[in-house]
Amino acid sequence: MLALLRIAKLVVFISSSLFVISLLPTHSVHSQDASPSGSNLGPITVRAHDTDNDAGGSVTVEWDDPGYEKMSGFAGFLIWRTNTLTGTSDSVEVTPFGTHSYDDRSVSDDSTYSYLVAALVNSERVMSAPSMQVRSAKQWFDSRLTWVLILGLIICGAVIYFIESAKRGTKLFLRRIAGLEAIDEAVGRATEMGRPILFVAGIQDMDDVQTIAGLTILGSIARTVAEYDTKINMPVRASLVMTAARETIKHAYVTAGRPDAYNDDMVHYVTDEQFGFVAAVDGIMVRERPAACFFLGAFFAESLIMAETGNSIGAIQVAGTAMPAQLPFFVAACDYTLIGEELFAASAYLSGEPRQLGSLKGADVGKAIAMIVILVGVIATTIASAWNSESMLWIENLLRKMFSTG
Amino acid sequence: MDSAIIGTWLAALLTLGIMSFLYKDNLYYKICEAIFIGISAGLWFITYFWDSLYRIAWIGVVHEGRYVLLGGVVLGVMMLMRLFGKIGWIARWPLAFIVGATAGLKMMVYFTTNAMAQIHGTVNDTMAAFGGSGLYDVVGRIVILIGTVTGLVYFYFSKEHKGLFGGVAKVGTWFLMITFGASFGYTVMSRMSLLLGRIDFLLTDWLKLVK
Amino acid sequence: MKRQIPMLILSAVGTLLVVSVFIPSARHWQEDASLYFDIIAVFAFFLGGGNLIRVHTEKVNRKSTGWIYSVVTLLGFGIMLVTGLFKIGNPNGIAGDLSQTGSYFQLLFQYVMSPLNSTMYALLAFYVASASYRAFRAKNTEATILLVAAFVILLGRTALGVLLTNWIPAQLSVLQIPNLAIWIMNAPNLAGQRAIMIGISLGVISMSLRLLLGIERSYLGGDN
Amino acid sequence: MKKFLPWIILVALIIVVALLPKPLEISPTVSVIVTVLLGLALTGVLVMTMRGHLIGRRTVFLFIGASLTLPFFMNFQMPIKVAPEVQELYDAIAKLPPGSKVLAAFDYDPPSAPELQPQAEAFMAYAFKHDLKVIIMGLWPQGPQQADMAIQKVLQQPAIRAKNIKYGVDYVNLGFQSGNEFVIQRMGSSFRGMFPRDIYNTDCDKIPILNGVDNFSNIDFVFNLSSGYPGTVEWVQIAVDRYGVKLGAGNTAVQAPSVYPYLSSHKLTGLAGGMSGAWQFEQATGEPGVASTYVLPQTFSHMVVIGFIIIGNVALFVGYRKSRQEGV
Repeated sequence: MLALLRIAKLVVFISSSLFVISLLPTHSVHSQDASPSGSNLGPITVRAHDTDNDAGGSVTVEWDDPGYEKMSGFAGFLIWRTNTLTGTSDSVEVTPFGTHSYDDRSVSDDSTYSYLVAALVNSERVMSAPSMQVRSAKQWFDSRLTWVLILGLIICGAVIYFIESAKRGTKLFLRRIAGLEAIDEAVGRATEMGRPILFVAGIQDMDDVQTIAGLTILGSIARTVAEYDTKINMPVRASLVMTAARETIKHAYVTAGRPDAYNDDMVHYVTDEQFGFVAAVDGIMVRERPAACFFLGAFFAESLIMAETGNSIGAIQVAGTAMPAQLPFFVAACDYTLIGEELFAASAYLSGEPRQLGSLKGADVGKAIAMIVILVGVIATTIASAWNSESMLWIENLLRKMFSTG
Repeated sequence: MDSAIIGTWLAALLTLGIMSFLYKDNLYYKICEAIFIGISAGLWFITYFWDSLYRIAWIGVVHEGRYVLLGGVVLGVMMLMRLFGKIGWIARWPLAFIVGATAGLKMMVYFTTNAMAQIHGTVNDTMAAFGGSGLYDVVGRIVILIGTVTGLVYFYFSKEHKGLFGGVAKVGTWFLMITFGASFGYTVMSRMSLLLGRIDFLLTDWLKLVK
Repeated sequence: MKRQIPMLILSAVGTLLVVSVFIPSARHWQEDASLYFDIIAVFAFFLGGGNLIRVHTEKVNRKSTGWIYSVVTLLGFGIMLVTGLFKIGNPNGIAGDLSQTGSYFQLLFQYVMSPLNSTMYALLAFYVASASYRAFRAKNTEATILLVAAFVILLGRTALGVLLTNWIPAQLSVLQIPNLAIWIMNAPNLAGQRAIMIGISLGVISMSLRLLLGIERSYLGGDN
Repeated sequence: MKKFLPWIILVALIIVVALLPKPLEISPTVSVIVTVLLGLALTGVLVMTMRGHLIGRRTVFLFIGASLTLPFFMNFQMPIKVAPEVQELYDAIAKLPPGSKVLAAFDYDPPSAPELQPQAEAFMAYAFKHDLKVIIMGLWPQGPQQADMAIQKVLQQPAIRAKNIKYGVDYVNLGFQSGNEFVIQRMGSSFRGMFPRDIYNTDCDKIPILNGVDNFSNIDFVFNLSSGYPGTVEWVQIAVDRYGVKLGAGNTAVQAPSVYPYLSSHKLTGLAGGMSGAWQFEQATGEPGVASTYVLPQTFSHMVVIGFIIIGNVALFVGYRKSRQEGV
């Protein structure tokens, strides 16, 4: 039965293909042996298959060029599609020089298709044989990301493992970070001098992780501020950050047992404009003369303008950002700088809570993996090229595959 | 008077006002700052209004029937509940949505484009180092290898920077210092051209002191 | 309850978006999430803009120091709102492009916003100079390394760098300052950048997990 | 009284500026004297710092301001040494016979204009004067506008006005096309496929300059002004590597180092990098423009910055030695 059905399908398919070919303008259709300018080029072979790792609705067509591209007057490849269920055909695309594959994104998962590719040479068309029938489908998993998933699971697993083990009371050692130890000192100094502290959580909105990192640190700082009864001034560049920062500070005041001392005006919106915000922050610095300035979040060119102004009023400055290009300016103009990863680790450090500290230990596992992979990769390559070792070559290729992200 | 002339004068006066801050905070700067804040906050609100609220939310939902966007509108309205004391706590829902989305999305983005790609780059570079290229390249790539690994050691939190490990971390900080110095030195000179543009505007377009 | 629901929303949204990376047909969730973000951000602006108006009107009402500047800010804000919302002076009327040439909105942008913006940006030239004077000093090993790297790159980008080391023979051209500068950019600088970037991404992962697992939640506020 | 001093100075300055002859130019002798004075002042700062008086930030600001402003009025020529890569760029363009078709890709936006606009102007002026036919396009949305600004400015020059440059015959602006490097790729087989109409919505078949232009083989030279992605790297990887065109580029200072490797491998025929590349290119093409007037201020300010760094370190070194001697 099944075989019969297949034969029937094949018949329908071949006849429809022939039908398509007959529809093409006859004067320009040539079979392979009648290629233009009398050259003896072989046939174009076409393969069509469902596009990998997509959400359906796309078929990939690939073909070999026996040499039409090198002929003078070559204008491209024409892709011709037949819907084998309905029998309708249409041209899909003319691809440019040097292209030998094409993703047809205008197909439906409910139909089957067959493709022809024609080389356009001097307004003549050299047709290929039709491809096998193909149907597009969606994939449930992007197989290119297999290694991303595996490595991701290992690192996340390590983080969660250390969080759990810290919860059970395993003691963890963490090295000191100078910038964090300075925070208490800075707040303390502001209290003594009776001056406010200034906090800037970067100039990005809540869709940047650095802003969120800045706010988590704000949580700890605000608690100290509440305990010491210092004033905090936080201008923000984005309204969402304003809302989030208010929640954070309010929570800190409640935790410190002084909810009455909290006031919404501690956080105020200025403007969304980058340099307008900077102009305002500079103004606040020279007029209110805060004793301590914190710049924790994502910063761009304004980093140095703010840090230098802060420096000129003699404030203790603690900065932290994951913007590599801005780090040098903070290092130059601030007393302490949290470099890259330290920004994200800071709130865990400050909280002192075992579970939070555990997560840092987990991230260290990731760093260890990175270092090991880099070293193993280099050693394997060296041996592979020096002694032609098959196994080392295998390791080298595996590593290349693991870390290529498509 | 020609509107362009008024415009040039206005622009020049504002330019001088901002520059006067270099001397010290003063009345002139404060006025410019106030104008800057007011105008720019208005400008951004208008841009958000037409681009997000009108074009995405209104056109998207009403004209294009993309009802999935209504979810965003609902969350947005919840945000406004902050204005009403009693049910203000509901504003935390959209906030939670945003923090969750940022954490989830950025975690994967950083993992693939930062971590994986940089490890891949380092392995690739250093692998190629032994592929028979000149001494210059080999040295460069070995330096990249040492720098990357020692730099990572510096960021290692759960081991004290003492003894051999501390020495390696020290080398790591040197590499970080080279990176910082390089970026700094790199930027210093290009910042000068920014100011040149402003001074040129003042001298040429406004004062007409320079041809 | 007031804390559990937000926590649940946060974890669910975050986890779904992590998963969506691996599932081709779920990738559009990411775009939807960022559109949601844009929409929420506009609504939030009503809070931010409201805050701006409130802070400054209060200053004016109380006649506190500098209240006159608050008047200027409010005026600027109002003018921009009116010209932008009603697209005053726009040759194509209300349907026209916001920054259409000739509209008041565009004029304000060109003659007020642009000069303010680029001048504030240009102040960097001054600050870069004063920071170099103070910070580029060989106080200790680290500072010396920073200084040397910065100086080589800086010289490599000026005519002086070329002049200083032109005498070095071609075989050793690597040591000429401009070439040295390129080498520093491409080798040790790149290594440092990579270490920083790998570190950052691991930091983001551990922080995101702390957020998704609900260990870190100070920004969600207290129970009231 | 002291409170009003800055205001008095300001008013005096305004009066002086109003009384100055316009345009103001100071003679070479005076220029040399001003330069020497500036140098002496810096030496003074050095001496002060060595004696332990750190100068304030305002003094540094004053030096930067002076070093950027005064040279605008100075009347002497800095010898401009054209770097080999800029010379290579000029030579490639100079070799083109009149009537050659040049594709100019403007891949930048206003923030990069200070560095790239002078290059754009010098290039357009040179092209118009030497009868090169220029086809403009952009992979960045604001690129074609920048091109238009450069052309409008260049067309004011009397020598070029006399040539009676016509749109559609001597140059055409195809506008922006989205798709980044895929645009270049697809232009490889058909320009019309990517740019069926020009920026004024005219059918490309009706534009004389585009007659017979259908892919890269009809183009004699590609000039790319780039400040990032997509830009010179993509043009090299596709237009040069796959279609073998000759490509020259102007880049921002920040972008330039990333394309240097292509110069040594001869995939890139010449490069002008940053502001210094801009004035060298102006010098080479004989089209002194904005960048050339920036030579002196830029060089002066660089010298002042380098001077301050040296002063800081000399002072530190002297102070260190002193404190050691006293300690012994």
